[in-house]
Amino acid sequence: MIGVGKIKQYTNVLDKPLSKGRQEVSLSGFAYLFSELVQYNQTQVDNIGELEKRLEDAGYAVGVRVLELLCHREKGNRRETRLLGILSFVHSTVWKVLFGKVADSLEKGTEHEDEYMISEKELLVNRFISVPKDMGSFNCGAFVAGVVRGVLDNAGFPAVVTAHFVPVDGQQRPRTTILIKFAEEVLRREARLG
Amino acid sequence: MSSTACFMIISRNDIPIYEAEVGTAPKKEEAAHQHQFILHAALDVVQDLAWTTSAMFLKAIDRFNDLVVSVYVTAGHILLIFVTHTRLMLLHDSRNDDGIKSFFQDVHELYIKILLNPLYLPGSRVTSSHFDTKVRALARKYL
Amino acid sequence: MSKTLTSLASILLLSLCVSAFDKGFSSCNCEIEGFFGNRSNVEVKNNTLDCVNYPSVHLRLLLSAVLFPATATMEPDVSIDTSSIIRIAVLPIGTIHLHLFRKYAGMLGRHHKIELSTITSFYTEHQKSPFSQQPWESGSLKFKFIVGGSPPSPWEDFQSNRKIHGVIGICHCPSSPDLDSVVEQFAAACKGYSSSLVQRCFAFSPGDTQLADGNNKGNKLVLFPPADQRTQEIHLQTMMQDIAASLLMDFEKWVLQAESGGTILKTPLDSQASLSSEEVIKAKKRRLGRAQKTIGDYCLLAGSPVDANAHYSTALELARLTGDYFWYAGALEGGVCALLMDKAVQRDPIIEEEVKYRYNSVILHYRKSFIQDNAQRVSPLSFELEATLKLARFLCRRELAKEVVELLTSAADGAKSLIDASDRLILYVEIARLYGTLGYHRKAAFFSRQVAQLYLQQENSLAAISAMQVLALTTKAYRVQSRASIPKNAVYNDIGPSTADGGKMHHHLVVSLFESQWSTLQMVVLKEILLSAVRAGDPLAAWSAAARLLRSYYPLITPSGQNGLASALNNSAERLPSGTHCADPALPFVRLHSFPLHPSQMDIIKRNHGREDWWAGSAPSGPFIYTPFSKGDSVNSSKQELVWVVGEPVQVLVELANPCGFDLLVNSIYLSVHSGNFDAFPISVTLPPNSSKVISLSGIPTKVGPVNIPGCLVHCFGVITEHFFKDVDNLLLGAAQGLVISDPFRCCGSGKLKTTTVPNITVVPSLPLLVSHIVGGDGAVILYEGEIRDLWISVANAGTVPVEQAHISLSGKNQDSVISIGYEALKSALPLKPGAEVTIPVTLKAWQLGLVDLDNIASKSTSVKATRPLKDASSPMLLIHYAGPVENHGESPESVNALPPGRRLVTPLNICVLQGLSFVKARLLSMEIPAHVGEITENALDGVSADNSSDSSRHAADRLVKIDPYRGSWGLRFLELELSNPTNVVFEVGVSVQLENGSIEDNCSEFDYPKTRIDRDYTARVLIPLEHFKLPVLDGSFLVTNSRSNGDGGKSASFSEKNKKAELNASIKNLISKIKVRWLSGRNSSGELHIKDATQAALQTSVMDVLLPDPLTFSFRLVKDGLEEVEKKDTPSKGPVLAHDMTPMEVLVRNNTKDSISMSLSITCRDVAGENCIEGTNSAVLWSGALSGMKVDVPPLEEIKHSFCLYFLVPGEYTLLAAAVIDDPNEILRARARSSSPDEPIFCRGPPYHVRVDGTL
Amino acid sequence: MAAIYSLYIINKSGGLIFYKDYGLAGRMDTNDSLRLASLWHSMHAISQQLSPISGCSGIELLEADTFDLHCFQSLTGTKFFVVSEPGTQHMENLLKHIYELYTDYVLKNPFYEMEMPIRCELFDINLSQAIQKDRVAYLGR
Amino acid sequence: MQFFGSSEISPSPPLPTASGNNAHMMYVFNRNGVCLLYREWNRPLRTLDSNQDHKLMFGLLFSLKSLTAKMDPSSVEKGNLGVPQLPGQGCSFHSFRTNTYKLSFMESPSGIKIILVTHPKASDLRESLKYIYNLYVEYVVKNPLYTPGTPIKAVRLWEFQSLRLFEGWRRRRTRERPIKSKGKEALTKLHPSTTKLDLQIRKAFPISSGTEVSYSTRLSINTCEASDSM
Repeated sequence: MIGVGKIKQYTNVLDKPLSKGRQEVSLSGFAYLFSELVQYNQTQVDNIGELEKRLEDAGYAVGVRVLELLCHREKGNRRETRLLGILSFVHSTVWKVLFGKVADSLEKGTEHEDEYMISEKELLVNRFISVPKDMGSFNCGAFVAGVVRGVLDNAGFPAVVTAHFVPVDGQQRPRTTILIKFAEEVLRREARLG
Repeated sequence: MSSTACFMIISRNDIPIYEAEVGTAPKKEEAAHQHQFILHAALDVVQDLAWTTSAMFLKAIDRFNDLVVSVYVTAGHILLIFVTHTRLMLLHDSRNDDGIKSFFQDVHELYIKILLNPLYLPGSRVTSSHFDTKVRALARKYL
Repeated sequence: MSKTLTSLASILLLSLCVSAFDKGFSSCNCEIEGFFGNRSNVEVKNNTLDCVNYPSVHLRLLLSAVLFPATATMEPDVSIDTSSIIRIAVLPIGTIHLHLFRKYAGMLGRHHKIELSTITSFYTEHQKSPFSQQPWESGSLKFKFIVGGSPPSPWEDFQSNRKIHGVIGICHCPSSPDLDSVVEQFAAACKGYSSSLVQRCFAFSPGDTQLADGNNKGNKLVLFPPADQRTQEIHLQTMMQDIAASLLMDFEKWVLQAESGGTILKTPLDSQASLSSEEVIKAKKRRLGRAQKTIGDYCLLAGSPVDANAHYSTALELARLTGDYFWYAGALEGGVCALLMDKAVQRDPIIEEEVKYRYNSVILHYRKSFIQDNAQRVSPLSFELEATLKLARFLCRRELAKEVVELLTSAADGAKSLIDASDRLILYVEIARLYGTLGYHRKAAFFSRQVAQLYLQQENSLAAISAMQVLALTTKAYRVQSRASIPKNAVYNDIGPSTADGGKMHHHLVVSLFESQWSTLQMVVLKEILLSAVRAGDPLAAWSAAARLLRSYYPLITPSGQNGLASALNNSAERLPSGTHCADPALPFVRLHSFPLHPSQMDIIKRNHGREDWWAGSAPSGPFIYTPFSKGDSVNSSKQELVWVVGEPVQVLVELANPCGFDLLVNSIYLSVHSGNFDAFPISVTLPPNSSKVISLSGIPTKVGPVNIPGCLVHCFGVITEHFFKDVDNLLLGAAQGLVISDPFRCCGSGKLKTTTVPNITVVPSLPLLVSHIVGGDGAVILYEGEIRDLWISVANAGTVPVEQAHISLSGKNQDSVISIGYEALKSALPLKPGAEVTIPVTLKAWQLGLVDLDNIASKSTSVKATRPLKDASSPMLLIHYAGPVENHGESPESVNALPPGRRLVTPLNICVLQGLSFVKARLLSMEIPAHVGEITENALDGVSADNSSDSSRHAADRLVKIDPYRGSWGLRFLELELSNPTNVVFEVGVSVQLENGSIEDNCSEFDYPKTRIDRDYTARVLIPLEHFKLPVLDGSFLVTNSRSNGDGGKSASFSEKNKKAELNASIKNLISKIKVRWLSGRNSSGELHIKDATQAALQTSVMDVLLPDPLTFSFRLVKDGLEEVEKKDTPSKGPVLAHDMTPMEVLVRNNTKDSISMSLSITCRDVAGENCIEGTNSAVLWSGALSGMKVDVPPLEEIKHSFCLYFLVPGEYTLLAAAVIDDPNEILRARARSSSPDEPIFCRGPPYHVRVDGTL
Repeated sequence: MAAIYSLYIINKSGGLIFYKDYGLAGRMDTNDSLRLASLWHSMHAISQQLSPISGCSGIELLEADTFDLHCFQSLTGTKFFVVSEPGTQHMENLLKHIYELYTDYVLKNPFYEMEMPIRCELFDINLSQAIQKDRVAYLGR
Repeated sequence: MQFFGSSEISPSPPLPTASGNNAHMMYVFNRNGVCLLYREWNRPLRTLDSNQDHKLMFGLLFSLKSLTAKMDPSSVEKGNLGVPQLPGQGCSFHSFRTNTYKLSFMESPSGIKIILVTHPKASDLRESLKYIYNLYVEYVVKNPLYTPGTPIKAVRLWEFQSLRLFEGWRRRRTRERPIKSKGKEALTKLHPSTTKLDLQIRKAFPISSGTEVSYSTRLSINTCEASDSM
């Protein structure tokens, strides 16, 4: 995930440098943390919808911060004002920083104009998670979806972002697809900006 | 000579989350209010302008009488807005532009640090006193 | 004169605005449009935002109500085609009511455009028209009705459209009967308008006489005979067409003479100084150009753009030549207008570019024409600005926002160099409107506020009113709008946490969270509103502003400031009629605390037609079961149902908070229920500073149906306001998310409370209501352990409906302590009429106190009498489910199909169990009462018979101490129970044993032993003989013998051990179950003692001895010779044994087992000292026959005798003992003797027999 | 002929939380496997008590006539044991590997309740792969 | 059930393969779980008293047997778990290993269980177990004095032999000790009935001195049929 701070103790957050520390955290450390996150939220809800919502919110908070940080760090203080720009930002920059790799694919929805899909063969958060049958189509990728939504929403592209399992023929594991459905105002603005 | 300047950080939903009168001029209540009103009005212009460029720093996007509004729109559409007197601008126009710009950039960094604080709820007021002092220091440095 | 008129008009317009406020914006909009018909406004209305139209209203207000010296150069809502609009003043004539005037003027307003084609009939061409290319079919004349008229502007020559070309008087005949005076007045009014070419006075609804003489009043007076709307419309239209036509003709005249005549046109801009020579020359030079321009203007007015264009172009030429920039610009403007009129049909980009280009030069030239010397007096600046505004309005579209903004910004820059305050005002208003049109609400609000501030610079109530209203327009942009301006549904539904972005609230939804917004601005705006409202003398507005300020920003206001606001509230309330409602709540903050549940006496339970036992499964507190992962909304699951009953008062707890620094007196607060089936009881509260209080609001549901409680109605600060719970919930939510500065309840030190949602409440028709009390002593029933007591519970129907169903059940702990309930008592009483009462008998049996609560009860037992005993949870509860009639007659019909619910009455039988007779320990005593030789045998023998023939002769005593028929001695085993009596009453303990043989024939053959009395604080022992339980025969059936006799069978042995144990336990159990220890206390209370386990422990060890007879029993007897023995039978006298006499005796050995036993028998005799007197040195007894080691075999269940003789030397007491060693005993014996090792011999010993030997002397 | 007959995982209190059968002959029903598991648990404990030397951690390998039983106990007391063909090699590694899989796909799975039967798709998949690999290795020998 | 009555067996000692072979304890149980013999050579850790210990050990073997019988993958149908099986019935096991010791186990058809607890590194000890069993048959079963099902007290010889077995190993681990010839005479004094197989044993083991003390057992004439009692 986001690089953890230097070992050196600072009296104050504001003194820490924002330099792109390439620190990485251990995967299993994260996995356990995430697992706890999910379990905690599980205790707070009484249906899957809420659980997804909570995970998404958790992700959203990450998204907000990641956006600001990365635009400052990676993009040299340029904002993304265009749809494709922000999408590729999510697909490449954000993914790279969060998951150490660029997302597998970024596609445009075929039937709907306002739908885009980021697909990942094995989402990092889902690597160790197998969802029990009785939870149906629940996908912990909701967290990542939340991150994406956080980034998009704060960059001024409000969208509904959901994570889905999409079975791939020839593999027994479905891949996770993050479906982004932009609000119409975004499309209108795109049209205006030409 | 005295300069009046009002600096604010406006959250995405147009709520000020930080405000500071960083002018050297003696503080006057209604003057401050006036500044804020101007800034509030300027938001309209910004929200259109912000989408025409990908640059963060938009200089002198609006003015009322002799007050000029400069804006720095972060990626998260947090506005760092800023009102100064033209007079001051006129005096040293050449380098003060980038003075303001670098001021904005530094404050932006500070803001990001604030944002990264997990205990800070994005979109809520910035109450950190360190932040305040640092911002004022920057203001003295650049403006 | 004109002054009064205009002020009148202003009032009228004011009323217009105000009315516009209460109506929705759009409605008032069209009204206004209709009123001052001008097209630009219509466009505005169409493309956005109500906010913009208001300034126009104001403007009129401002201009017509001459608040400023009428030196305004600039004009409101000017647009490019303003210069093609003919102005007509509309004046009220005579006395006319405002709204009538308004109505008539409105009718006029619809005719702001007259097609040229329609006026041909009225148009007569006197001479060659100067308007050669007049488009008769396409063209039109446009009018603008200036209500109340306006003073002549100094710039009339420059822009002819500023002239007022016509005057229309409006008079209402009934209110001004004298037409002559009307005519005079009209004439007088018209004097003010020298430039007017046409004057008409419309007199509406004249009487017949007036009609009669009206017609000869000349053509100026037009009478509108009363008719329906349409005809009047038509009449008016024709009138207007007539006016148009005559105007057109007048224009022609004017143009013709203007071409010929040589008047010098001047503007205030030209030096007013006496014409110096070069001035004159210059003027002369410029004259032609200016004339051309003016003619062009007239052409525009006459609606022929082409002519206008021609004239303008020449004018342009001339003006450029003469360097007359001002007029050049003017002509240019006119040209653009003409261009647009020509091609206005479609606005294509080319034209737009053209217009932009030309107007820029217009602006440029206006600026050029700035003359220094008279700058302080007049300046073309206002025209420049006007031009800018015109262009801006022309371009005003979202796409072109950037340019428009630039234009407006530059215009705004111009403001401060404007000389005339009213000009600045107009400028700002226009800018605001344009920004509004652009969708820049905040900009609009900003400039509106500028306007308001300009107003506020006047110490003038009218100005204040205008200011207030302008500010009211800005409130939306600043998000401080009053509730009144929000559509109701928004107030109800939209407010609510929407977790759209990361669980945060959408701010625009949360109206109540002002401080989460830009508080500085909002406070300023509200303060200004308050100020202006106070000045304008609008108490309600003032109150609401103060309320909003106080409620939303108390944390930001100093205590003194808060007090100031409070007094402001009170002051303005004084000037309001009592009972005024205001949409904006002030203090206190009201939040829903909780809905107290029904007291357990009146629980309500749904019942459905299907199940007869609807009470089943409706436990007092059933666990809430939900499927953890069911996709679906959890909303309804969280919202609980609540059922109220008609006519039964209910309570709702709400919490009030007063975070401010002053004492808050809430005159009255009560629930606001919009569904009118509930009447709430108001109460009044006072909240000290910074305090919160939980109060209970009560009320009575009156009609069946759902009840919806959105909030409370509060009468505070002299005004009634409605406080919605939702608002506060949002506020708290915001506080939780750090969006709001402070949580009013928290800062009042009230605890954090999860927001309780208002449950959806349904009111059901009145139900029966049972109340119960325990007959005699409502307190706890005090019982001793195991005590059995009857008590009566009386149940009364306090409701208004009879009880038709009822069912009693138990719940809670120790249910078994209730032995019986008199169901039938209740059943028989059904249906229980209202007011009827029935008593139900209940039999209780106190349970045993556990060791844990034993001591604390003991500690309490002293205080139990004094204080009401605590009803501990250990006592059971009586649940009475009951219900009224199935169909409720008389109630509202729609609730007939729904079955009225039943109810549950919970009657806790709070039983207080005192430690009663306590059981200390039980142990087994075995004693042997020696028998006398010879004496026992007979009754021993018929003791045998006595056993199975129960004759009445023998009394209980010796039945109790029963003699074993086969053993001579009275060998007894007693179970000794040691009981202590810690209480302070006397107990009597009686033991009763029931015999199994009795229980075979008649189950109740049990006899009890004399009662033992145990005094207080004493302990006593009770003996229970166990002899009765002996089995007659010792056989293997009882003892489980391990068949395989190999000693090393490890496991198998253990197995047999195991179920031997089981056997034993079983037998003990049924033994114990036969023993009952009952006690009887002084206070006619009786109970039973619980001794089972204790006795079991006691008997565990020696159960075999208790249950099984010995394998061998011995007994001695004297033998005489046969006959004596016979006669001895009937005289049962104990023949004394004499010393020095040979006494023949015999020992009887009986085999109690089922197989023969071979043994070696031996007999000894002891004296009192226990010395063996047969063997030994000084043997006091001589004997004949074998006494020891004789081998005998005893067949099963038989007895053998062995006779011998004794010769006692010394008289005294002797004891005979028989013993036997059993050779190779079988399993049974071994088991019986509990001999572990197989080979050790089994020794059987008989009981001692006493022999008294009398001396012979 | 497969090298591995079956795999058991027992939680620290002796409850069977995972059982998989690879062998062909002799299916066994759940009750039996449960009982076997708890039996093994106690045997394991007893074997520690019987150790002549301190520091005994229970049975590692049980050599029966027709099979070998390799057992691995994690520090938390979870026991993994495979029943394999007699003389099958490197079962310890296999067990260690399975233990890894367990920590990865079971313990990190938020929907897994500790000490409860393991129903994790991913675990099954990876496990079968591991077993497969092992088998291949076995056949290769 | 088959008899091990024949005295014609010629038990040959197994050549102990694994060096570093170290015996801790030896148990012999009969089918009823009576510990006929318990010897220990090296047992620093003793948690329970001996009785408990035997019980535990027997229980362990008992249930392990049923476990293995149940788990046996080769046989299709298996008896119910926990029902006691006849000796030799069902799949049994011959050893298990912990990190601290190795337990080798054999059960005779007559239900005699011989348990050897050795160093975990010890190799397959099935042969030695069988040998011990033979010794048991020879010198215990055939010992007239011995009443079956009772702990083996009298029969020094056999025990001594089996002891020797491990002594031998131990010695092999250290250094060979020279054989005292004194043992021979001792043996020749023996009762004729025992000499024969004793010679066998002599063949089997070099016997050191101080052992013939154990031969002061007076033999009584009456026979005991040990073999059918089990």
